[in-house]
Amino acid sequence: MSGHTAREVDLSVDLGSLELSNPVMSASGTFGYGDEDPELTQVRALGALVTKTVTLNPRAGNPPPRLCETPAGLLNSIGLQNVGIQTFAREILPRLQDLGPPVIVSVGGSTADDYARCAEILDRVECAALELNISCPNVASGLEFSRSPAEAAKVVRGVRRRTKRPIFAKLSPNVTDIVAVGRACVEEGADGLVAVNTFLGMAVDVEREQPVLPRVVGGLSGPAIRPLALCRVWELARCLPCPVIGVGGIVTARDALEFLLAGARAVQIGTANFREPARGAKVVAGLRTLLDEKGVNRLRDFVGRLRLPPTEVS
Amino acid sequence: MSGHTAREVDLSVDLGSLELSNPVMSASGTFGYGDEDPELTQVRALGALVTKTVTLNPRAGNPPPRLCETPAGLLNSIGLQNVGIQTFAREILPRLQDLGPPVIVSVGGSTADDYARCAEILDRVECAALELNISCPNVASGLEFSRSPAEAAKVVRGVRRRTKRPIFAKLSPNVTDIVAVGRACVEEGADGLVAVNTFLGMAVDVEREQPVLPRVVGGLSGPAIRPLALCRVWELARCLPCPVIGVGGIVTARDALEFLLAGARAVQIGTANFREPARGAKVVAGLRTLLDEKGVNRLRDFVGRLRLPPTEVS
Amino acid sequence: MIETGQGDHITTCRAEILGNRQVARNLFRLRLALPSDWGPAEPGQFVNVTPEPAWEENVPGDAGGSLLRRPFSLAGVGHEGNRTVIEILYAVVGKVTRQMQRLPPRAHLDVLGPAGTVFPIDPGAHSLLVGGGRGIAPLLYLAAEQRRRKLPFTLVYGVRTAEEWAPLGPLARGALLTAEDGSGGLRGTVIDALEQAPAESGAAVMACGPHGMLHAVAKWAHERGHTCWVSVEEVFGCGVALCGGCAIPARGGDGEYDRYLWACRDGPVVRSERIDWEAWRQLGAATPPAGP
Amino acid sequence: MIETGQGDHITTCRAEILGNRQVARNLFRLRLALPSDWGPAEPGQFVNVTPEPAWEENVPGDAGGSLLRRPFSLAGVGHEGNRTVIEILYAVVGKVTRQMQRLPPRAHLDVLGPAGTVFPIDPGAHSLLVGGGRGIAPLLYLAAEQRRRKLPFTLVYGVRTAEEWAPLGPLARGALLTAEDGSGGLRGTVIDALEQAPAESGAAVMACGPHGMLHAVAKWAHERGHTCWVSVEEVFGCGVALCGGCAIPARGGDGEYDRYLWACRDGPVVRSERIDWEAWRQLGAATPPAGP
Ligand SMILES: Cc1cc2nc3c(=O)[nH]c(=O)nc-3n(C[C@H](O)[C@H](O)[C@H](O)COP(=O)(O)OP(=O)(O)OC[C@H]3O[C@@H](n4cnc5c(N)ncnc54)[C@H](O)[C@@H]3O)c2cc1C
Ligand SMILES: Cc1cc2nc3c(=O)[nH]c(=O)nc-3n(C[C@H](O)[C@H](O)[C@H](O)COP(=O)(O)OP(=O)(O)OC[C@H]3O[C@@H](n4cnc5c(N)ncnc54)[C@H](O)[C@@H]3O)c2cc1C
Ligand SMILES: Cc1cc2nc3c(=O)[nH]c(=O)nc-3n(C[C@H](O)[C@H](O)[C@H](O)COP(=O)(O)O)c2cc1C
Ligand SMILES: Cc1cc2nc3c(=O)[nH]c(=O)nc-3n(C[C@H](O)[C@H](O)[C@H](O)COP(=O)(O)O)c2cc1C
Ligand code: FES
Ligand code: FES
Repeated sequence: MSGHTAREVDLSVDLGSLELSNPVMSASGTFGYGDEDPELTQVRALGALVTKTVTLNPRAGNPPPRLCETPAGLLNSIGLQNVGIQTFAREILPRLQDLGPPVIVSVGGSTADDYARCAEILDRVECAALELNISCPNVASGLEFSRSPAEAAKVVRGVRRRTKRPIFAKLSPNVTDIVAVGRACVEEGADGLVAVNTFLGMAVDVEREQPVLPRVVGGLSGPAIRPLALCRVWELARCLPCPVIGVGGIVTARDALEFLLAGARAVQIGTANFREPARGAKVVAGLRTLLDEKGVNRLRDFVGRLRLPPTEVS
Repeated sequence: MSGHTAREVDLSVDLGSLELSNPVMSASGTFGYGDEDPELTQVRALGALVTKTVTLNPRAGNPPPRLCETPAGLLNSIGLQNVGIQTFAREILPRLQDLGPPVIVSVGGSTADDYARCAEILDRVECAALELNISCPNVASGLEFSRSPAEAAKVVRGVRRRTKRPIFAKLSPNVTDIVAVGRACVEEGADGLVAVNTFLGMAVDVEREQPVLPRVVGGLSGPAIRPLALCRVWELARCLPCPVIGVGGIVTARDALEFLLAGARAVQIGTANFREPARGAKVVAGLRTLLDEKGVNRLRDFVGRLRLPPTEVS
Repeated sequence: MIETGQGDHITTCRAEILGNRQVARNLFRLRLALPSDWGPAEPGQFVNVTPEPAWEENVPGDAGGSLLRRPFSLAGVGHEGNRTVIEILYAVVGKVTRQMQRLPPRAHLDVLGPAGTVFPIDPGAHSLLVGGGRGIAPLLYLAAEQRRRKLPFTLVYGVRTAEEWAPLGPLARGALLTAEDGSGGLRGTVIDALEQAPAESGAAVMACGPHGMLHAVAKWAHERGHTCWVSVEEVFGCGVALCGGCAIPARGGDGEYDRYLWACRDGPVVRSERIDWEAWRQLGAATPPAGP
Repeated sequence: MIETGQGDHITTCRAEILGNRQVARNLFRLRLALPSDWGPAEPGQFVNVTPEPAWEENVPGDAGGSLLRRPFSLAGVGHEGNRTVIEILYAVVGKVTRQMQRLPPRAHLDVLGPAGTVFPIDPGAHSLLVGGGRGIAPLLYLAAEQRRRKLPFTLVYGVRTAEEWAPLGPLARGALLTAEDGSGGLRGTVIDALEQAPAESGAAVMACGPHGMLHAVAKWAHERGHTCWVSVEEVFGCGVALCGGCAIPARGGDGEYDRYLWACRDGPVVRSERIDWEAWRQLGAATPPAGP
């Protein structure tokens, strides 16, 4: 490993019209709204901050227990507990602007119209972009939008009409053909895709003979899903022209490089924050070192440069 | 834990017309053909033996590397290397009959007709049942059968016409609606469903900047996928009347109980065999102990007895 | 009465294990050395720990044996030389506590904290400190602190059987000990002991223990018009309000959003009236079985 | 010449670590105690090990730090008292070898083996035993065995730089040592050394090392009409022919099914003619980088 600090590497990337100083973001729902203990989380080091998902009306979230650790993974059933878009836009969002990184607001909803109305409200305040969470497995109808291209398209279309801000659609991996859903989003004007949200999973309490989570199923995240997430990102990046933001099980800078090589323009850190709230900052630092060691001066030149085998032998 | 050995627990289960002395099987492709070192694998203790997938013609399999360990998981790209059904039926299958457990032959193919022809050949020899691998991610068109109900139905229909033996269709989890695929299989006469095969995944060699697997994507197995597999099994068992055989990440008897509680009539042990070739036998022993501790005398009374929360709060 | 507040200097750091000994049936005391400027910490707060090696850059795909940290109440905080020394008392119930049990002196543990709310200290009241099973941990710290500040209190400590009692040292004096099976102390539960507490005590009740016990103590205090604070447990994801995993059914909030408290941020120490005990019980409160 | 065969008594068992010391730059020697009836093992065979605790029943969801075992060639087998003692030489290259490096004496390692094919021993030939880097391991066992049986051989041992040489003990005598950078022994590769081997030697060549070296040795032997056996590596899933993960491109099979050898069952020791060296190289043979 080279001894000198590698400040020179240009980590900036662009996601359509949105320029980031580096490609590392927080993943929605794993970093509070973004302003929890900025010193502990070192939020300032991030390329962008993604808020937890905000919905039109406040939501209580799901009953506990909401979490269950599984091998190298975490099953969650949070259920989008949040203060609602009004309170968020008025009280929380302004605070986030002072943290440093551009703020991407994650928006959720039960109908396409919910999303559109949130977009309208956000259009009147300051924020860098919208991430459309059409893939939450933990709320009624949360997944539906992202499980059919037509439904996904409807959400994006509604939002596109109400805002000029960049829109990123966050996709569910629980589908037969993620590219079809992604394509539908892009055709309706999404500026980029975020892949992936959590995988539908379940755990059983063998002593009590009941599901661990009261809603029975939850969403699996963490290193366990990394190979699965990476595969979805590669498929999307290969088939669609828009920026793809990779998320799923990323812990180290090396993990992030896997996604960047596979074509992700940026990455998000989720579950890893729970063990180390400053994980994102460490990944940024690690990227500098690793790219410098590789002799890469600009991350832009590196994205997607995975060499495929000469012939895919069947 | 109770001190006495718990021999009395009746572990027998039935899968339609096929009776098993216990619910633990080897998972296809993770136990050789079944006769590798019977002393090391303790194959005799198993409720049934599932062979590696056999195809109409011999197959060389995929180029190496074929494996990559991931967090709590294993990515594989074996590609159904096998001797072909003729050699298998003539030279290998007879040997397997002497091992003890009923032999379930896993059959793969590139067309629906391939499966039917294999079934025809197997109908003339001794075996307990057929498992239709319509869900292998590692061969061209391997997944296709299990990604659409219509294609899956076609395979099952063809096989059903050629054999009276029990047929189990092994499903892919890489779909939006696994129940729809399962239902299609059952409607065409499948006697049971096996869930799940591996999840599509990928790994990148960051040093070489190329995919670890020459075919780029592979199938993820092991404890990492357990919560995901369990969820699919629960969905199938809840929605369909036929026996479901659970597979995915099972290591201990406790893991097996999760699947049995969720409605699986039997379970298969795959990747865990690689660390401990006698894992299946240990799971059988562990089931006896755990069920005895619970005061369960007959496994049949236990299957599917998961208590659901009174109201599913959204 | 001083309101509970949140410690405001949470860090992650590598602690050295000074000692790790069994002190009662399935109860272990871990002593950890931290930098001198760690904290400040107060009774009621917790640390969130992991025995896993740090996630190094360049470790291919290493997820370690446990993904998440595990929370433990501070059972004591002191200073030795130029180091802060903290103590936790833990029961072995699962994966990580089993790992912890095997850690020898000089090994390391990664510590995030101090985090969470604190037990309020009312200098005017003779408080009742009530610990059940391993729930005694934070009350040992609180009692030691009250003792140091010469504030009156009575410690009530209940277990199922006498072998489970952690040694109380100087705090044993005047403490009311109960064992459910009558194998020592009073036969019965902490509620039976509370009936025997000094007449002047009780204006403030501080409790930690299994869900059923907490609920009973809260009811007991409520019926007598005492203020009751409880230290609660749920499965934690992060311990620092990032994940929303530690929800506890709440009462008395104003609106939909307030149906749950977050045990790591609004707690672990909360006023008993804030908790919807019945809803929580029905969900099967997460307090793990006290046995291994 | 005796054909390679498969050891037929493979077991899994818990071995006690007798010693675990660094013997050269990034090379460690691990000595393990096993039951006296373990094996029998022969030169060329390997063990497949995991430092993880046993998967106990009742451990909720514990997958351990590494899922799979890792294969290592036997570098020596002996008996001490009523125990079998085996030796492996390992380089630290990733997750499990890093864990292994930290194991103290008396700790345990789970050992599956002995498995795989053996180096054939031709009593009539003066054999050349060629090891590159950590590939020396199985040849140390073979050389010791040949020495014990008083069969003539020449040991050739190449490294990149002199600090990487494992001590050879009594086997050093007559050995041809090369360091690529000229920091000791001959400057150059094992091929340069082979040119200096005794004239009567070579009827049988046994080699283990990185892919490029093996290929070069195989070519060298082939050009001279010598029989060449190589010990090969691929990523292993099981080590005992259950998974089909250890495929190596083969030549000379009869039909589609024979396009790959299984390194764990058909190897690790195979005749060099059986390998399709070029196909394997293009796939980027799995031999891990020798450095850490
Ligand atoms: C604020 C707080 C303070 C705590 N203080 C102490 C203490 O001082 N001493 C002590 O022994 N224990 C304490 N606990 C409980 C302790 O965190 C759990 O026992 C520990 O997390 C179990 O980890 P494990 O890996 O050994 O068990 P696991 O294998 O994770 O689980 C074993 C059992 O414990 C339950 N469990 C897991 N995590 C938690 C959790 N965070 N809270 C409650 N139940 C859980 C599981 O549902 C399961 O039933 C505290 C918990 C909280 C939330
Ligand atoms: C039959 C056989 C005998 C061997 N004998 C020895 C020996 O005597 N001494 C020794 O130091 N090493 C030996 N090896 C190699 C040894 O198995 C690997 O170095 C070890 O598995 C790496 O484990 P890890 O967890 O530290 O690395 P990982 O984190 O798993 O991987 C690190 C690197 O090693 C590669 N790798 C992983 N597993 C294998 C494997 N099974 N074979 C080849 N490359 C692998 C990976 O692709 C990666 O590049 C042998 C391998 C085989 C197949
Ligand atoms: C506790 C928790 C809460 C989450 N909440 C949200 C959310 O509110 N909105 C959203 O889009 N994704 C949410 N996610 C999904 C993550 O943003 C991310 O897509 C997923 O966890 C995979 O990344 P990871 O493996 O790095 O965690 C949540 C994940 C977790 C673990
Ligand atoms: C190396 C390997 C080879 C496999 N080969 C087959 C196969 O030939 N046919 C098949 O139906 N499934 C195959 N599988 C899938 C397993 O049977 C099983 O469905 C999957 O691995 C999940 O179970 P596990 O997590 O217990 O391994 C294979 C899995 C692995 C890891
Ligand atoms: S544990 Fe994460 S918010 Fe409380
Ligand atoms: S390693 Fe599993 S077959 Fe060779």
